[in-house]
Amino acid sequence: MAHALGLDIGSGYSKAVICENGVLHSFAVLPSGGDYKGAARRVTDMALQGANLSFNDIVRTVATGYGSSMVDFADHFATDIACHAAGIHHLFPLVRTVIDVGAQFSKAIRVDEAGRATYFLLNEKCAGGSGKFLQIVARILHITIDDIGPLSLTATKPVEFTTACAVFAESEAVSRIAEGALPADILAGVHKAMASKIVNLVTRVGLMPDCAVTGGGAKDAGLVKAIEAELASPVTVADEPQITAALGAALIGAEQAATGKR
Amino acid sequence: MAEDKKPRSLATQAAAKIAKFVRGNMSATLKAKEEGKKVAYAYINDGQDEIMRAMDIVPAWGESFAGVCAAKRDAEKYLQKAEADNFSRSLCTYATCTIGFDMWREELNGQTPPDAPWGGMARPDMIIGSAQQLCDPRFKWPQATQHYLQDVPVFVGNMYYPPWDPKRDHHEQEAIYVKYAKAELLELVRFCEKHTGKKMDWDRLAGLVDLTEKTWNLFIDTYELRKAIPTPMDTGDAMNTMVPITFNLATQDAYDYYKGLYDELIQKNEKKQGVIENEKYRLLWGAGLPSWFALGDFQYFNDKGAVFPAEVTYRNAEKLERLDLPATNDPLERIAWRWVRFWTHWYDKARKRPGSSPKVERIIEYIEDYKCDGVVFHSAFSCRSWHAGIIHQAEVLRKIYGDIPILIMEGDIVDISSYNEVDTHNRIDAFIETVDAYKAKRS
Amino acid sequence: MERYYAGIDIGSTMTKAVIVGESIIASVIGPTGPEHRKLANKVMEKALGEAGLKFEDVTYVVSTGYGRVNVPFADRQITEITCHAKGIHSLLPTVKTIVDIGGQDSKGIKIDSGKVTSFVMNDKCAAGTGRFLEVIADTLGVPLEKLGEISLSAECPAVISNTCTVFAEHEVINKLSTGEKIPNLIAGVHDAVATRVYALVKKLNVEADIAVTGGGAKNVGLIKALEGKFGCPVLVPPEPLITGALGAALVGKERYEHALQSGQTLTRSGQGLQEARLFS
Amino acid sequence: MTQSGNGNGLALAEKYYSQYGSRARELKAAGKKIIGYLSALGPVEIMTAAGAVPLRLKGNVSEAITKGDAYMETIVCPFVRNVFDAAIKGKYDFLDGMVLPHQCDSIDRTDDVWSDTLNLPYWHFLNVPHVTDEPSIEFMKDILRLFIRTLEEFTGKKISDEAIAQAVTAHNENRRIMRELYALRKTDPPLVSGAEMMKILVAAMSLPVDESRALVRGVTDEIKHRKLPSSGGKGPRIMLIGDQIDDVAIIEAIEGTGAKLVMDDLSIGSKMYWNDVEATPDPVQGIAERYLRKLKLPTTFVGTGNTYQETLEARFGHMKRYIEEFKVDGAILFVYKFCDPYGFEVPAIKSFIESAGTPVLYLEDEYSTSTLARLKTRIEAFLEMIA
Ligand SMILES: Nc1ncnc2c1ncn2[C@@H]1O[C@H](COP(=O)(O)OP(=O)(O)O)[C@@H](O)[C@H]1O
Ligand SMILES: Nc1ncnc2c1ncn2[C@@H]1O[C@H](COP(=O)(O)OP(=O)(O)O)[C@@H](O)[C@H]1O
Ligand code: SF4
Ligand code: SF4
Ligand code: SF4
Repeated sequence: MAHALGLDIGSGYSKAVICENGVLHSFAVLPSGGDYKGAARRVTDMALQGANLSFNDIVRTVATGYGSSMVDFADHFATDIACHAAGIHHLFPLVRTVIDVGAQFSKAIRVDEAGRATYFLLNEKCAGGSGKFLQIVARILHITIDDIGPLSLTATKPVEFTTACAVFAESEAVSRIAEGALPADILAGVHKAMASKIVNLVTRVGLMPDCAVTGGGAKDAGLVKAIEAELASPVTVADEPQITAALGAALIGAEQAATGKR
Repeated sequence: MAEDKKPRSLATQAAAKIAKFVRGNMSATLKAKEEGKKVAYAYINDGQDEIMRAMDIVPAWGESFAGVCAAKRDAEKYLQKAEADNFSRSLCTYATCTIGFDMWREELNGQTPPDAPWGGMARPDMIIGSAQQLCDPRFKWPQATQHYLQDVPVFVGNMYYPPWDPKRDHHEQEAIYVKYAKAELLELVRFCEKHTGKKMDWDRLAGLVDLTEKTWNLFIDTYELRKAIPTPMDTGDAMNTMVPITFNLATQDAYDYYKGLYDELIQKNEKKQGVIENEKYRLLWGAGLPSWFALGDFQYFNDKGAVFPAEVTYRNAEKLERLDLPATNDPLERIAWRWVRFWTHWYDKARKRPGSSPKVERIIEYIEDYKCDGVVFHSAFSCRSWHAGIIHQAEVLRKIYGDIPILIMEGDIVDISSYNEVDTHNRIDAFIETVDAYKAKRS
Repeated sequence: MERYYAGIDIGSTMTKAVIVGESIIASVIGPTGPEHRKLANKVMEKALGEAGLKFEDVTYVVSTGYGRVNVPFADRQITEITCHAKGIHSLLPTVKTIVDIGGQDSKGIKIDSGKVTSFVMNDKCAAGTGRFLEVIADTLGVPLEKLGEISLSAECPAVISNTCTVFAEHEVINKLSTGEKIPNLIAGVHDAVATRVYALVKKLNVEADIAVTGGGAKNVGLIKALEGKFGCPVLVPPEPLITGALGAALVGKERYEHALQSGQTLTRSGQGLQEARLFS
Repeated sequence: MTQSGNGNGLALAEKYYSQYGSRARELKAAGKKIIGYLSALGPVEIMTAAGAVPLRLKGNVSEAITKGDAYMETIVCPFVRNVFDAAIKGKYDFLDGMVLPHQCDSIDRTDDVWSDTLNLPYWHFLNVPHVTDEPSIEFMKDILRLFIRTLEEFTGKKISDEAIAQAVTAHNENRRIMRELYALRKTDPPLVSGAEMMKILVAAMSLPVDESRALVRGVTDEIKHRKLPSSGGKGPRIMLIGDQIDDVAIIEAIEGTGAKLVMDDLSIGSKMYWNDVEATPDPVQGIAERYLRKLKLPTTFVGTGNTYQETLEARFGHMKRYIEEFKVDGAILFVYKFCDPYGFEVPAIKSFIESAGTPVLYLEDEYSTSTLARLKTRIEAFLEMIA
C-alpha cells in the first residue's frame, strides 16, 4: 500500500494528512507555536499514530505552507496555492474558485477542471482581513477560537467595524465593548469587514461557481455566512477545511510517487 | 545596512558596464564645477534632455541617486531625514530619499554627507522639473526641494498628451498639445539661457535631436533581438541597460552603448545563448518600477526557468517610423511631436478592440511579439503614477485577452520596510505553477 | 486642611491612578480591561485605600489617556500629552523632550517649563509601540519584564525588516526557527521599535534632556537602543508608567487652585464612585 | 426653486447635507441633466451654461470602503477611493455624466477605472495643466473649449458665449454671498459655528447655482440676526487647511473641546469662494485665468517670485491674511494619506504659517471616521497646548 504524507506547516497551525492510494487515511492538526520544525515532527507522528503506521511506510512526503522550508524530512515542496487547488479538486471537483482564510493571509484562487491553480491573489503587506484579525478580537473578548463562529451567529445587529488593522482592531473592539456592544455583534462586525476584504480579492480573480472556502477560517461558520452574504452566492465548505492544503500536498506526493517523479 | 543585497549574475556584458555609466553620471555633477558647467536637478522622461545637453547643462538625476541608494539598501537614513520634516512615507520615495540627502547636505553647509553612495550628487545650480502627465512629484518635488535650496532657481514646464478616451479621436487634439509642449520647451530654453548666460545653439540642438532619434531606433532594434528563443537578455538586465536611454539621452555615449549591446545580442542569438540554459517560461514585465533593493528576485525567476524577454517599464522609446511624425525643421516642434506621439500611437490600435485601452494594447502586443506565457506587474506603494490602475489593467487584459496568468507583486521602489523575501519567493513559486498549468492547457 | 487630587490614566494596556496632596501619596497600576469604567473604579479604589482616603476626600479628579472619556467620576478630561508634560516636569525639571512609549502609541513631546510646545504621535501601525513588544514577548515565550535584560546579552541584533506587527511577529518566528538566538532577536526588535520611535520623535527639534516615559521605559534594552539612536543618555523616572496619571493629578490641582485664587469654583462631575459602579 | 428667506435656511442646509445629492436626484426626475465632478477644478460655470446641474461628488466618512478596493489600488488617496466606492455602490446612480479634472495622480491615474466601471453616458477628462504661465493659459482655454464642445454634443444644444457670461455672473454672485456669510465668523465668538458652516458649504455644492445662492442668502439673513453671547469667546480660534474635507466629524472633534473653527482653506470652502471669474470679452479667458491662476491649489506650480520668500507669499500669502482677518489662534493642516500635491507642501506651509507666530498641527489621515479617535487626542492636545 502506498502511503503519501502531506504537511501544511502554516504560521498558525501545522497540519498533516496521510493518503493511501489517493484516499484520505488520517490527519492531525496542531498549533505551530513558532517551532515549525518540531511542530512538523509532532503533527507527523500524530497522523502516523492515527493511521497506525510508521514513517517507513511513507513513500513520499510533500510539505507546503509558511514554515515548510523547516521540514527537513520532506521529499518535495509545493506552494500552498497548488496544494489548495489540488486538495479542493479532490474533494469537490466542480469548484472553480477557492477562498482560503489562513492565519496570516487570505487568498482567492481560481482552479481549472484539472485541479490546477490558474490565477490567485493574496492580501499583502497588511494582516487586516486574515485569521489573525479574528484571533486578536477573540482574545479581547475572552473567548476561544472555536466559539467565534457559533457566537457570532447569534448576532442581531452587527457592529460596524471600520478598522482594517489587525492590531488596532483590538482597541476598536475594546471601545465598542465600552460602548456596550455585545460580543456576538462585535464578531459579526469583524466578519463583515473581513468578508468584504476577502470578497474584493474574489472579485478581482473573478468569481466562478462553485466556490469553496478553505483554511482555518472556514471553520468559522459566522465568517462563512458573511462571505456568502457579501458574494451573494452560496459557498461549499469541507468537513475539515483546515487540512485542505495538507490533503493536496499528500495527493501531489501520491501522484509523484505513482509517476516515479523525483 | 547589515543585510547585503544578493549579487545578481547578469546575462550580458553590456549590463555589467552600467555601474560605470551611473557612477560617471554622478561624478560628472561633481566635476562640473571645475569645468565651469552648470548642474541641474533633472527628472527622467521629461523630453528636456536635448535642451539641457545643448546648453552644456549637466543633469543630476534624483531618480538615479535614489535608485542607487535603494540598491545598496542604504536609503533609509535619507527617507528618515525627510520624514523628520513631515514628508509622509506615502510620498514618492525617489523624491523623499533625494530630499533627505539635500537636507543633510545643507546641514553640512554644502558638503556631501558622509558615505553618500558613489560620492553623491553635486548641489545644483538650477532645478528643471516638468509638470507633465507623468506624475505629481515631477513638479512638487522640485518645489519641495527649493524649500531647502532656497537660492536655487526652479523651472517647471508642462508637457501633456491627449488623454485616452475610447469614444473620441485624439488626432484632432494633437495639434493643441504639440503647440503647448513646444511653447513650454521654449520657456525652458529661455530659462536655461537666463541661468547659464549662454544663447541656445539651435543647430547643435537639431543635431542632438537627430542623435536622440537615431538612438531611439537603435534601442528598439536592439531590444527586439530579445524576441529570440531562448531570449539573450531579460528584464533583470534591462533594469540596467535602461540607464543610457533614460539618463544619457542625446549623448553619443548612449548611442555607442546600444551599438555594443546590439552586437552582443546578435552574437548570443547566433549561438542560441539564452539568459538561462533551459528556458521554460517567458514572462512579460507588464508594468511598474522594480524594487531596486530586490533585483535579485529576477534571478529567482531565472532559477525557476522563467525569463522576461520584454518589459513595459523603461521602454522609453519607439521606432520613429511607427510614430509617423509630421515633417518640421523646428527641433522643439520635433521633440513635442515625438513626445505626444510616443503616448498616443497606441490609441488607434486600442480603439479597434472594444474594451481595450492603450496600456493593455501595448501589453498584448508584447505578449504576442515576445511569445510570453504570463504577465508580472509590480505595484510600488509610493508611486501612483505607474502603479495606480494596475488592477484595472490586469482586469481588462483578462477580459479581452483571456485567462493569461498574472502576478501582481506589491512593494516599493526604495522603501524596503515592507519587503519580505520569503513571501515574495513563495508568491513567485505559486505563480510559476499557474504559468505551468496555463502552458499545459494550451499545448 | 490638605486637599487631595487624583489623576487616572486609562491607557490602552494599563490603567494608572495617582493621588497627590503636597506630594505623591498613592500610585496604583492595573491592567486595562475591555470595560474601562469598572476598572477605573477598581484602580481608583485601590489608590484610595493606599492613601487611606475616601472618594469624598478627593477634591478634583482628572482623567487622561486613551480611555479618558470613559471615567464617569472624573471632573475633567485632559489628553495624555499635556499630562505627561506636566508629570515629567514635576519629576525631572530639566527635561525638554519626552519620548512616551505606551501600549498603543508612541509620542514625542517638546516641553518648556512644563508646557507643551509641540508634539508628534505615531499614526501608522502598531510598529514602534509597546504592543509590538508585548506581541514579541508572547511569541518568544519570554516575560515582558525580562525582554530588556535578555536583549543586553545579544551579540549582533537580528534585522527585522517588516513594519507590520503581525508580519514582524512571523519574521521573528521564522528567524527563531532558522536558529537565530533569542537575545539577538529581542535586540533586533528593540532596534526596530527604537528606529520607528526615533524617526517619529526626530520631527521635533529634539533637545536634551530627554526623558523616556510609559511602559516602554521599563525596558532597559529599548532604552539602550534609543540612547544609541539619540546619541546621548536618556533619563527615566523611577516609575515611568505613572507619569501621565501624576500629570493628570497635577493639572487638576493647578486648575482647581487657580480657580480658587480667582474666586471661582470648578464644577465637578457629581458622579461618585458608587454611582459609577452602578452605571457600568 | 427652493423656499428660503423664511427662516428655514439652516434646516434646509442640514437636510441637503445629510441627504447629500437629494436635490440633484429630484432635479433629475424633473428632466435635468446631472453632471458629477470631482475637485475644485470642475468648471461649474460651463456646466451651468450648458443647462446642466453640476454636482460635486463626496464620499461618506462613516462608511468603510468595501467594494472599491476590488478595482482601485489602496495607494490612491482615500478621498478618491471613498467617493468611488460610494459611486459603485449606487449612491450617484442618477448621474448623466461626469467630468474628472486633472487635479492629481490619484484622479488622473484612475480616470479609466472610473469611466469603465461606471459607464455613464457622458464622460470627460479635463486635462488641466499644473503650470500657470502664458502658454498654459492658452492651453487651458483650448481644453475648456473642447469641454464645451463635448457638452454641446452630449446635450445637443449650443452653449453660447452669452450663456457662459450669465453663468459667470451667477456663480460670482454665489461666491460673493458666501463670502458675506464667512464674514459673520469674524466676531468673537463667531456667529456661525464651524459645524454649521460645513453643512452649508456641503449643501451649497450640491445645488444648482441659483438655489445655492438663495440658500446661502437665507442662511446669512437668519444668522445675522443671532445675538452674540456676552461671554464664551474663550476657546481658541482655529483655521482648517486641506483639500476635500466635507464632513462635520472632524469639525465636531475640534469644536467639542470648546475651540471654534472660524476659517478654512479647504477646496470645498474658501478656496472656492475667494476668487471670482473676471468677466472678459471672451468668457473662456476669465474662466481659464480663475481656475489656473486664482484658485490656490497645490496642484498648480507657482514660481512667479524672484525669491523663495516671494514664491511662498504667492502660494500661501492668503492664509496669513485669513489669520489676521479672522483672528486665528492656531491652524490645523489636514492632509490625506497618499496625496502627493498636499504631502509635498507640508514643510513649506507649516514653516510659513508658524513663522507668522501661528502654531500649526499637521495631521495625515484617512477619509474616514474610523481613525478619528486617534486624531481627537492630537487635536485636543494641540488645543490644550495653544490655550
Ligand atoms: N474553530 C475555528 N473557528 C474559527 N476560526 C478558526 C477555527 N480554527 C481556526 N481558525 C482560524 O484559522 C486560522 C488558522 O488557519 P490555517 O488555515 O491553519 O492557517 P495557516 O495555515 O496560515 O496556519 C486561525 O488564525 C484562526 O483564526
Ligand atoms: N515591566 C515592563 N517591562 C517592559 N515593558 C513593560 C513593562 N510594563 C509595561 N511594559 C510595556 O508598556 C506598555 C504599556 O505602557 P503604558 O504606558 O501603560 O501604555 P498605555 O498607556 O497605552 O496603556 C506595554 O505595551 C508594554 O510593552
Ligand atoms: S495596519 Fe495593522 S495589520 Fe496592517 S500592516 Fe499595520 S500593523 Fe499590520
Ligand atoms: S513616476 Fe513615480 S517614482 Fe517616478 S517620480 Fe513620479 S511618483 Fe516618483
Ligand atoms: S486629497 Fe490630494 S490626492 Fe486626493 S483628490 Fe485631493 S489633491 Fe488629489
